[in-house]
Amino acid sequence: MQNVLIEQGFALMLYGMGVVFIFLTLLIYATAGMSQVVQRWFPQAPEPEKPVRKKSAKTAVSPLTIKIIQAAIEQHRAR
Amino acid sequence: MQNVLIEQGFALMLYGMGVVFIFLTLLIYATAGMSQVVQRWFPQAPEPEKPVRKKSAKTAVSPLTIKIIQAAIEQHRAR
Amino acid sequence: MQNVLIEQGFALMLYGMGVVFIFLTLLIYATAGMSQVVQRWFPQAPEPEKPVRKKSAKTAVSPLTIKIIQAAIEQHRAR
Amino acid sequence: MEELLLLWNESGLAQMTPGQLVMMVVGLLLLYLAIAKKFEPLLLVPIGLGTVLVNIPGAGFEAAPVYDALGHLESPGGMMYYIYDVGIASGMFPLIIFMGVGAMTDFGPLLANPKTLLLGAAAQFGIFATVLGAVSFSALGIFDFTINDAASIGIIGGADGPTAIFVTSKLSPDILGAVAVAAYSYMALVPIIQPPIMRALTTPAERAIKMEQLRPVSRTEKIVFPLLLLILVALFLPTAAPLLGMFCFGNLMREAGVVDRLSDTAQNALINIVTIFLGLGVGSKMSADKFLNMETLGILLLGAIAFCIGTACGVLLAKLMNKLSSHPINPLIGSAGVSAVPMAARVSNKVGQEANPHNHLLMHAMGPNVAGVIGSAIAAGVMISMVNSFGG
Amino acid sequence: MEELLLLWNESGLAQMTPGQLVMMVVGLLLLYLAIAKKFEPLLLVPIGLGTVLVNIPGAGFEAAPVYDALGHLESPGGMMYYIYDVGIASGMFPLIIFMGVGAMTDFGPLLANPKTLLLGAAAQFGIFATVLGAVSFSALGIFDFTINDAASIGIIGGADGPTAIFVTSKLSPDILGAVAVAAYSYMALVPIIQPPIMRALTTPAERAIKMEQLRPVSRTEKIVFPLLLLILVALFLPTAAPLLGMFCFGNLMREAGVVDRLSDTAQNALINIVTIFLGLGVGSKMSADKFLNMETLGILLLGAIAFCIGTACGVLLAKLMNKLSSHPINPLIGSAGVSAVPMAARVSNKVGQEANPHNHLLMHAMGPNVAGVIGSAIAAGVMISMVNSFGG
Amino acid sequence: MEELLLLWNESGLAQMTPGQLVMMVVGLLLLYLAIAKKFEPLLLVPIGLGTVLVNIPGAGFEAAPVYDALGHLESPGGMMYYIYDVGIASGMFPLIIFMGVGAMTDFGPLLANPKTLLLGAAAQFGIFATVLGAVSFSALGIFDFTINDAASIGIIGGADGPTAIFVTSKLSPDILGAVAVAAYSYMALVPIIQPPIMRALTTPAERAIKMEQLRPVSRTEKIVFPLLLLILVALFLPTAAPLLGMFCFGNLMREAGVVDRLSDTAQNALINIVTIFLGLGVGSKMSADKFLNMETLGILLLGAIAFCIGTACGVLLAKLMNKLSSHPINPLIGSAGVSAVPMAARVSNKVGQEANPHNHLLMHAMGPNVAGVIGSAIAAGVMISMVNSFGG
Ligand code: NA
Ligand code: NA
Ligand code: NA
Repeated sequence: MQNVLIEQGFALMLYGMGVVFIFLTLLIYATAGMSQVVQRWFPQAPEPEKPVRKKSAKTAVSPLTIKIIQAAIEQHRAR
Repeated sequence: MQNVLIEQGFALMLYGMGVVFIFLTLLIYATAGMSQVVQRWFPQAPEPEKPVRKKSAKTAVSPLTIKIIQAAIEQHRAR
Repeated sequence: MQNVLIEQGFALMLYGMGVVFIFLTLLIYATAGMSQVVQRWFPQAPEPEKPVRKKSAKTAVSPLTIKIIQAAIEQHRAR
Repeated sequence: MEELLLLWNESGLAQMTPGQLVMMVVGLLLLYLAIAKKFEPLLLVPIGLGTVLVNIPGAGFEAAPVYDALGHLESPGGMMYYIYDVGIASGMFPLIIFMGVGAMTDFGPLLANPKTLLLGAAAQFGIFATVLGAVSFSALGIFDFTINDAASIGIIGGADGPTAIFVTSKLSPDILGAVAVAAYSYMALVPIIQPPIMRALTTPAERAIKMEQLRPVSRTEKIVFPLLLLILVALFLPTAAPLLGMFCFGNLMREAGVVDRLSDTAQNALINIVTIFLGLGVGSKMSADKFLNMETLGILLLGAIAFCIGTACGVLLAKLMNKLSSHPINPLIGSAGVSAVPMAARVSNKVGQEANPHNHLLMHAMGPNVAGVIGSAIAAGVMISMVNSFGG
Repeated sequence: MEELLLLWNESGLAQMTPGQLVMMVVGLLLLYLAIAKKFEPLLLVPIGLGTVLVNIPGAGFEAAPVYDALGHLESPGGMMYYIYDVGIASGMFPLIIFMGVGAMTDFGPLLANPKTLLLGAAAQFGIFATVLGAVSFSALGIFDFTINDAASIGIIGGADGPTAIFVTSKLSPDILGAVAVAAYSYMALVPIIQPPIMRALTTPAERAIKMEQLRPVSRTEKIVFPLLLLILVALFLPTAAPLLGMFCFGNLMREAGVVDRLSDTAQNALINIVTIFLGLGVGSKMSADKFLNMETLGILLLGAIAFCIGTACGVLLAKLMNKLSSHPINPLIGSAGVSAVPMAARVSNKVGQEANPHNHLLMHAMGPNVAGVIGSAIAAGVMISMVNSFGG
Repeated sequence: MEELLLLWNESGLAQMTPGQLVMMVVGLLLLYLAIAKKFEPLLLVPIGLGTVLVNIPGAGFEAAPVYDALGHLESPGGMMYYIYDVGIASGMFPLIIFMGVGAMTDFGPLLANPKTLLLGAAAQFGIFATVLGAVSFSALGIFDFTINDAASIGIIGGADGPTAIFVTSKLSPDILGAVAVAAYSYMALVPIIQPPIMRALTTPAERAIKMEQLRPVSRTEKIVFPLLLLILVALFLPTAAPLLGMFCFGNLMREAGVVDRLSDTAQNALINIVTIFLGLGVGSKMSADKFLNMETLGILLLGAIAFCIGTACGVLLAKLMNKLSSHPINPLIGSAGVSAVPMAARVSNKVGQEANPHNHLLMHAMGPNVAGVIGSAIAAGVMISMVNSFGG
């Protein structure tokens, strides 16, 4: 019984770590290749509007809010 | 079999379109009547505060935000 | 039958009100004691940042919004 | 041709029973009260619309799903069936709402003046007096209420929607519609029901009493209180644990200060979602056979009585406490003990200002107000366990 | 050693069938259309990803839970199984989305010019003509569509996602994937499908017609309308009550003005949550055996026809109304009757401005546009009840 | 009189077992750690409170619903029962949380330097070493762990809450409470556990290594990456598809740029709602009989070991890579491979700045950090499928 358990533990470790390493190595090459392909065939400026999008993704600040603020500034500057 | 199918298709089209037209025609008269009744017996200015409500419904800008902004403007004007 | 019903009603009232009063009286003393203990052994300024937290809890105004506002003010003052 | 017949037979006109027609009018009336008169609209709009939907003949909103012998779904159930089954029969919806209410509750005023908990207890007398009233009606053969019905009717006096729905869905689901409607309607009517009683039981001098400024309460106290309450419940009244456990959980998330994003969701997105479906689910019990009977009149009548008695007891105990206590206590804050947060507290403040324009009772009334929520949750726990023991 | 074998046998490469491979490519294609071409991304992103997931061999996303004799859970079901079972088979997800759509819909333009409801009716002809087309294909032995399939295919012409999903999940769930994909794809293609038809059926003079300014609509009218619609549905077409009931509920919450927090949640957090899972659930029907067959081609073909016929009928009726009516009616607003809110209305506006740069048809087209939603929901109700009666 | 007896018998004092008392204290301790010490409060507050609730004697939070012979509901189940049954036994809650985590994850740093994926692999050695440790303890008769338990304990080393809960709920639900508590506690303790190990295994010179500025990553790469990952999972490791599929789905919604409203909901309202219930559901496994035994001590002990080994392996591989690679690699970023996002990356940055105040490793450490999430999800997939094969 115990031996079975130990064996199973070893099997898990051996094949588990094996799979993790093989898979992630594969992923490294796939990712590197993908990046190359994208950069060569689908070049694109590292998105500029992204920061804004990120923000709006992280928090509840709608474009409207910003419009309101600017409006507020305008109207005040007007005075 | 096929004939049954075709028949059923015709039935669907005939009664389906019929019902759709009858119902929506009914709805036209009901709506028109309703509007008349409301305008005569329950007159009301086309809601003014609605735009604000709409905005607040569409986006996450709470009255508080606006207060804060105004406050910000005030405080700054104070300087 | 009816008598049973009445009896049960009385029982509910008697024990119900009893439990409510006993429990809440207990809670009064427990709370008072707790407050004493906290005030003596874990003194603390009645939280200052709470109002802000409350607001942010009640409404969708993220710190970011406020930052943006301040930024807006700054930038404008700069002009 | 038979298609035309089919369509006619399936039309509402052909199938509508008088009862359904009346119930639709009831639903529209609830919507009118909610929208035009602002009667607790958050609940009464969904309940009213649910009432209309569930009484549409042949729409099958209440239909249970049908499975074949092998357990495969033959025809799915109606929307209302699923909502009621998943959210109300299980008790989940009222509990989630109670969590959200906890996350919206500030125990500060109560902690600053814990004595006001007693007022929250006194006001619950309305619950039990009404139970007695209900069984008496039965004994007199006027209405036919079981002890379960009586308990559910009494809880209307708790002036706390989720508590009333929770208790009724456990003890007598058939009258859930009437009980919920009564509870929310009377909560909306608090500004009309309470003031006369408050004035009748107090002297102008009493109403003008100024109370001492409440002491500031530290954040630690606010964090410890919900845990303290939860522990006492665990030790002495486990049957109240579901309601008060979730209530304390919500309040702890609010005060902890480290899980604000959970607290925000609990008091916004989550409670709103559940409120929509809770209302529809309650509406699903507003069918003609369940609602259109003398019992409903009895429920509405007894519910009103419960509110009045609760209000009176709160005020009277406050008068007494004012006599006995060294610190002045304005009896008007007693009426807030019925809960109906925050309306009842506002009423205390308003009536107080009639007597003394410079008197601000709102914060003082918030103590008994939230105490009333705890009080009725405890009453709910006692009643559920005792009534179940009667049953057995 | 056998572990290596096990891992290999469990790997996708070893188990993948050609069909699954193709379906994964289909899923990626949908994602490409959604992200790069902005084809209704809110639905096609979840559907596309769901398609990829459900076709991963051995991942068991569709597996049903296994219970032992005593009813204890032996192995839980897959995610897709639960999503489909809870949300789509029950019909809940489309109904909740419809509630959210109602909360986002402004009936103002329709109320200002109710006649435009007729355009919403005419455009539904695409639905029924397509049903007839589908059964004809069957009769001719080209495809093998039952009357249930035919109805589900026709509803694609309704240009309304949740309605199409609701009908198909009730009448012929096996083609849900194809129908939903067709419906959303063609809704995204409205700016390409409609203009040629619109130009072909109208003269430059007609396209340049200016319409009169719409009258302002009072808040009361906006509140009463959803109730009026709901009552008419209850009286004449109960089978359309689930869809239109929820739609009216959402719209009432929007206009009531007293439950804005519920309305906000219905049109944001709630509809977003349900959209995510609805998309995944639809994707769960995109398995090779269900999607990779001639029928799917037929569905895509017929769906396109439905859109075209609907557009044409809308424009033609608008032409006729313009002839008969005292007030000028620009025929271009007729095409908006297919719904596909708000894209179709924008198309009307755009084509109109080509003919007359100073002509703003958007608001005028919103009337038929929302009328189209009502129209297809009614068509859905009729078809569900009639088809079920055929079945019996 | 018997009522008094009844109330007493139902009181917690009368029924409370010593075990329940201890567990309540454990629950309060977790709340203290979460609130006062900020130990992963988002999860530990709900877990702690759930622990208190589920150990209230007679409150019936865990009770299963009772149905009569006809399948009608006789008494509904307790809240915890429903939460666990619906959300955790089905695996839905961890998957939804993983989707939200995906929507919050920025793969930019990883894409800029994919080699760091290896560090995410190395750190998973802690998982498997711990599995071996657990079975050894069993073999030595010190603890009694099955291979299922061992796998669940090992996954603690993944330093990823939802992954640990997902695996444990599938392989050995009885120890879910202990495993989840260990996982979240140690994630909170990362700033205390890791630095000594990191310093012990690196020279000051190594810790001071400056890394090259990461290249900017285009939006297209960020959109394609989750799909690439998903395809590789589909091809080679379907058993990891549920976790990684939802993770990629969330990340795709984030990066697509066309479904921001879905992405926002996934990382706010939805994940918050699920977090509340996931925590309560985990708490439901914190009953005395399941938690108060030697095994729990073993789990806590082994979990700590797993973290340490994972940290060490990450650092050591980073040292090796630094030796072999042409570009300098600061070994401190290796420890971030255990995931525990973003705490572990912050720790790398902090320890790095001790050695060189001008050294900013945060972005460089984010690569291994998110790689660790992928790594442990893969490890989870392998373990679930292998352990199930053992079982059969
Ligand atoms: Na109360
Ligand atoms: Na339509
Ligand atoms: Na990890």
